Amino acid sequence: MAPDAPSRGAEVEVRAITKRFGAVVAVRSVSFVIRGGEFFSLLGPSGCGKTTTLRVIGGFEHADEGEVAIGGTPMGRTPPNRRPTNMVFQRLALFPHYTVFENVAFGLRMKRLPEEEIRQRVGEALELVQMPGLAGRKISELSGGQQQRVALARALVNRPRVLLLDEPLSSLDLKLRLQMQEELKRLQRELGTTFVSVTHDPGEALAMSDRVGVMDSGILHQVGAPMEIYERPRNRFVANFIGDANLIDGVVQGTDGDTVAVRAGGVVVRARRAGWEQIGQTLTVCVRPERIQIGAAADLPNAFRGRVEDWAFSGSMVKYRLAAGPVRLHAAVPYLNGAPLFQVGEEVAAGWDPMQAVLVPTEAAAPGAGGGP
Amino acid sequence: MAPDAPSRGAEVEVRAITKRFGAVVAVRSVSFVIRGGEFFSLLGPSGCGKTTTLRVIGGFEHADEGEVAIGGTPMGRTPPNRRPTNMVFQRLALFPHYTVFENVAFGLRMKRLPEEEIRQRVGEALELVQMPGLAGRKISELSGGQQQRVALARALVNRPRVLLLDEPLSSLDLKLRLQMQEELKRLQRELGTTFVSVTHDPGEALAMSDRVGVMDSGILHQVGAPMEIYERPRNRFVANFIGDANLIDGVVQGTDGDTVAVRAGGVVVRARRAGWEQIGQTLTVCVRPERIQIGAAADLPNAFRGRVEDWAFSGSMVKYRLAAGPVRLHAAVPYLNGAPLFQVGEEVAAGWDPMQAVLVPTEAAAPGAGGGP
Amino acid sequence: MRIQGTLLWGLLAPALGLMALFYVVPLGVYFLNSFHLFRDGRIIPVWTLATYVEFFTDPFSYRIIGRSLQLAVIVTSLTILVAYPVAYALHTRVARPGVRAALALLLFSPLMVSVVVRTYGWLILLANQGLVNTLLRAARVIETPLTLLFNMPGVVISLTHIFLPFAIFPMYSVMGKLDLTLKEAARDLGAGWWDTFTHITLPLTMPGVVAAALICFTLSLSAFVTPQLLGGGRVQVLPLAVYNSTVEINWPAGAVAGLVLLVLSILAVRALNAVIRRLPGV
Amino acid sequence: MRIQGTLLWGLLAPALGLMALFYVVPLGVYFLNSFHLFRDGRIIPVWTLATYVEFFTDPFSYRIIGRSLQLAVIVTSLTILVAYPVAYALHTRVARPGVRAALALLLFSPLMVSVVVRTYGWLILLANQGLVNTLLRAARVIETPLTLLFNMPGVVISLTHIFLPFAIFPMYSVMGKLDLTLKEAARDLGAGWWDTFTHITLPLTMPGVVAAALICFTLSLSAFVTPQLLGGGRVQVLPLAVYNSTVEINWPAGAVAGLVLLVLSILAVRALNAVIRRLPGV
Repeated sequence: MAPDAPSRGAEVEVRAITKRFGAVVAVRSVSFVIRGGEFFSLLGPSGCGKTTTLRVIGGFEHADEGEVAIGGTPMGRTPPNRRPTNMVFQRLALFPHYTVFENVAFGLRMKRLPEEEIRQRVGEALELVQMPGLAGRKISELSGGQQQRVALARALVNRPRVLLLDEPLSSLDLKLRLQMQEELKRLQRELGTTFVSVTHDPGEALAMSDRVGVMDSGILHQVGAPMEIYERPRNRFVANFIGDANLIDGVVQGTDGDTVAVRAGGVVVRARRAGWEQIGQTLTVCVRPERIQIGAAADLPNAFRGRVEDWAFSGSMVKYRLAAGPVRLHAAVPYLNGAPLFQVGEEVAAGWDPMQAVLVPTEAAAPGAGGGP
Repeated sequence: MAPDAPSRGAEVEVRAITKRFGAVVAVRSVSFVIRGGEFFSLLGPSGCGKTTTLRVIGGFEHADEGEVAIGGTPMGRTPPNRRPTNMVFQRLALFPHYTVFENVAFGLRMKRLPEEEIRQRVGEALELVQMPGLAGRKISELSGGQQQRVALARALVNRPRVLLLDEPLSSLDLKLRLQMQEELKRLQRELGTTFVSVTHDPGEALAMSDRVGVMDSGILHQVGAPMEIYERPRNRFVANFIGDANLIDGVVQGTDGDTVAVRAGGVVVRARRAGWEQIGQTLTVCVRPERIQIGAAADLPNAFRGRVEDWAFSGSMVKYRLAAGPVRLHAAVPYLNGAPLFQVGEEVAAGWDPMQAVLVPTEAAAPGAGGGP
Repeated sequence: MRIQGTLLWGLLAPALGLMALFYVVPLGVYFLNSFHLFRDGRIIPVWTLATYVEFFTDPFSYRIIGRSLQLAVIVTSLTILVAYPVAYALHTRVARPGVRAALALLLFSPLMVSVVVRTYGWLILLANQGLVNTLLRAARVIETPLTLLFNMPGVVISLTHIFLPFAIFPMYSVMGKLDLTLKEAARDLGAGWWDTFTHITLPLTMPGVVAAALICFTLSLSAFVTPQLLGGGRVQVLPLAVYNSTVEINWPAGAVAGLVLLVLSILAVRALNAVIRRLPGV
Repeated sequence: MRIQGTLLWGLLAPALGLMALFYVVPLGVYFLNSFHLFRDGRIIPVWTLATYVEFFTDPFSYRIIGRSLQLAVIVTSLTILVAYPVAYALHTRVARPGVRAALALLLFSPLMVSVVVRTYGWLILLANQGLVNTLLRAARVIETPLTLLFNMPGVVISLTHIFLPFAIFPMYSVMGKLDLTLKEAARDLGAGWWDTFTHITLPLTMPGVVAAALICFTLSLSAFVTPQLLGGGRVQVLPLAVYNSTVEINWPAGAVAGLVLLVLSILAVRALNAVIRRLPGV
């Protein structure tokens, strides 16, 4: 992540686009702005409209309503071959009948550049993705990670204003995916190109992006920096989709300085004030499992007792499922060698710092649905 | 996880099985014992031989050498339809031309049970997987999670001694997978059936299993309880595959009580003594990223200074990449709202409690390769 | 990526033109003859249904139709019965690559040999003095030679042989799409080989069987060369009636028989398509 | 799940038996005639290469072979040229479901109509007094009627029409396997429609083109009914030579011609198979 990424102003403007496929509305009046030199991710479950949005930006689909401008120029119905964008496709779409070299050279050949220049730029692009010396290979002779790099080089060699990435890492296995995430970030920072990525993996979006847009059912719910959407999700969907979340429905009892007390089935829990809450209002307290302390939490303002229903070891964490009356909580406690474990059935104290819990509206939809800056 | 799972002795004994496909050795002399009523997982990357091992247990493949005994009876070349096992297949393999009811009833019909009993047992099985009322549906009308449940019910309705699960959750998306993990554990505990699962997802294996066997390249590297293999990996492969690991190669300088000092490229790091290490020996120190403390670590016995090269936000953690001379470290620091962040380029102190670091042999292969209980 | 509609229809034009000019129009014109009259060795261009009435009042017509349908049904059934195990064997891949290649060559080679050459081969084999009868008599299995030529059995056997590849193709292709783990799942649930076959493999490969039946039935119905050469005039089927009438310049009668043949084919296609649509998993 | 080898070969037996008894044996026996002699209207069962010598020293034989190959090459090229755009159009799915179904019906309907019926349709269309000449003369495009019947053009056109579905099938099937995102990728990299077609679509669908060529070439080479009925004896090709010789009881000459036909087919299949194997991505 590059917090000091150069901001060159609006590079891609998506203005209220709507796209239907027959009776299905894939994208509903989505607007957002991607800044120049930014790594932007569209995040959401499959079928949420994120890929359609990316394809509208690339010119592979045309929006039924609204429009897309790149670098200030409205794109209209400009076909993909005349847009200043290049795409890395989900299944890579490498040309199986060409060598690595010819794959990467394809875009330059289409521009009828001199052979000399093509040779040089392809060489540079392959070096950039750390694949020199494999130019003569067939695509089928490459590993998954190498194919991924060729797909990147084939797009980047054209020096697009905006690079579009459609689930670029989804075909790789875990270890390789983590490694390629780091590399994509490095490339983006080195080149300063605007990257627009689409992914269904919250971890990937959080780790790579300068800003993330969270989509579901064709609606853009929230756009923000990774920490912002994790810390202050705008609604239940965002809270639940980005990481694990305890969502406790309750009624506002009163406020006390920076915190608010919410009664949820016999238990009173506290959270950070949002500003829009009112006494008597039904709303939802969202608290992340790793912010819940158990065992020694009796001195926290909203401590209560619960019973361990189940636990699971995940490596760095032990995840407990607790029942406190009608409220069920997931807690993730760092696990250190020799750390005490609570057993199933054991009674424990649980609680959290109220400033680590936030309020979200109880209804599933966002208050100002459609989102976007 | 049920630490008090009833141990009924050796339910499945895998005795030195080897399986070749043409010139490829898929499984190399693998031995282990699965106890009755246990949730056992075989974990490894794709192509490691875990699925072949499971298929040998189920009778779908025959071992070239060695044998499998179930409940003390050697299986020999007994075909799958005469083994006391049932399988949940990776792609579920539900019969598309049958209803949910007929899918679940298939095994009972093959036993020529009376219609009355079939009806009753199918009903019970569907209730067990929380799918009552959908018996008349077509398979194609079900969601992925529902299909998963039908596949489970179809296997469990036959009351197998051993249930085999071949990557049972790999087709589900993240949220549903986590939910089904909990449910599989619940089912296993309720029924007391021996479950043998195969997975490439370390998180899934750690969370669900009583014991895990880690495989690679046809070799069983280590068998143990989740915490045991995470805490005390027997070799580099296990350390690296189960979660993230910092592996620092160095030479043993000396020991001091419970700890050992290892010199690695100008830096001296400390780890818990293993017993087999010798002064002057080249070996590898393994320390988990979440056990590394940064910032305020100056008072730890093996603190040193490093530079932040990169960081990524993952939700509950911030992951830093540090460079300390030639040594590169990954550190995962819990992230709380408002917690201080270190920026790229910043100099920080880093270190760990030596008891949280373990020694593994430097060579890639395990010292006593072949593993076993 | 979709190319413009205009360009696309431009691409289609030659084929559509060819079809229209050389298929729809001539067939239409030919079938118009069915409304004319044939008297005293020449065609009288009046508009009448008389030829239809003649055809449908002549009991011989029904014998020809019956014979055609009988031939088609027998050949189709026989072809499927022989082809299904072959497709199944190829599918289960028991044969080693070499064996499989040899099998495939053997099975599909009939397509490479002209039907004329093949038909004369059978003449030799099946004749009264032919190989089969000679062998059977030498082995003292029979006294008088069996009549295998110029009758139904000969035509049925040779058509079955010709259509074998056409039947194996669709069944093999459907079997290739069959998820093999379904068979493993059935075995796992206690089904033996026969139960697995009847409950899983056969129902799920029925679309291929019906497609093969459709192809064989239609081809059998309109087969001409084999009934003509091997039937020796004794296997009267509709295509032969069309040929004979037209050769005698009785185009009206030929056209009526041709139309009846076309209608039968269409009905068969529709019936089998309806079956396909009702199959599970389609 | 693999079933036992014994059972499997049991399943294969009927087909293998049928192939052996009704294909390999009769063909072998028929071809044995090529080593016999035909003199004074009867076959003399001596063992000699005389019939081969006669065939290969007669210039007329080479004219027949040349004519056969010429017909096969022309028909194959024409069929592919017409069929490729059709397969492409069906593949890109521009047509709405209704339009596509109508197109498919139109294209594949020739298979449903007996070759005899179809051939007589053409007779009407292409005759000197036929529809085409009548229309052209009415429109004053020509004065004297064009000879379209009983010559090469008529045979070529009708064979092209018959083989159209056989050529569309394999090309359409290969196109269906073509990853459409490859075309999107080419567009994304700056290729227009034509560049995408020549650099991506055409090379990647060549296996289908070669398969179609193989089928059309082999079928053209051994086509019998159409050259017989529409060629009017003026389009002398090998299958007709086989037929004519055999009808004149000159089985030795027929067998030699048949063997030459078989060898040509095999050579064509091998050549095109070699091409397929060298194609990219196969």
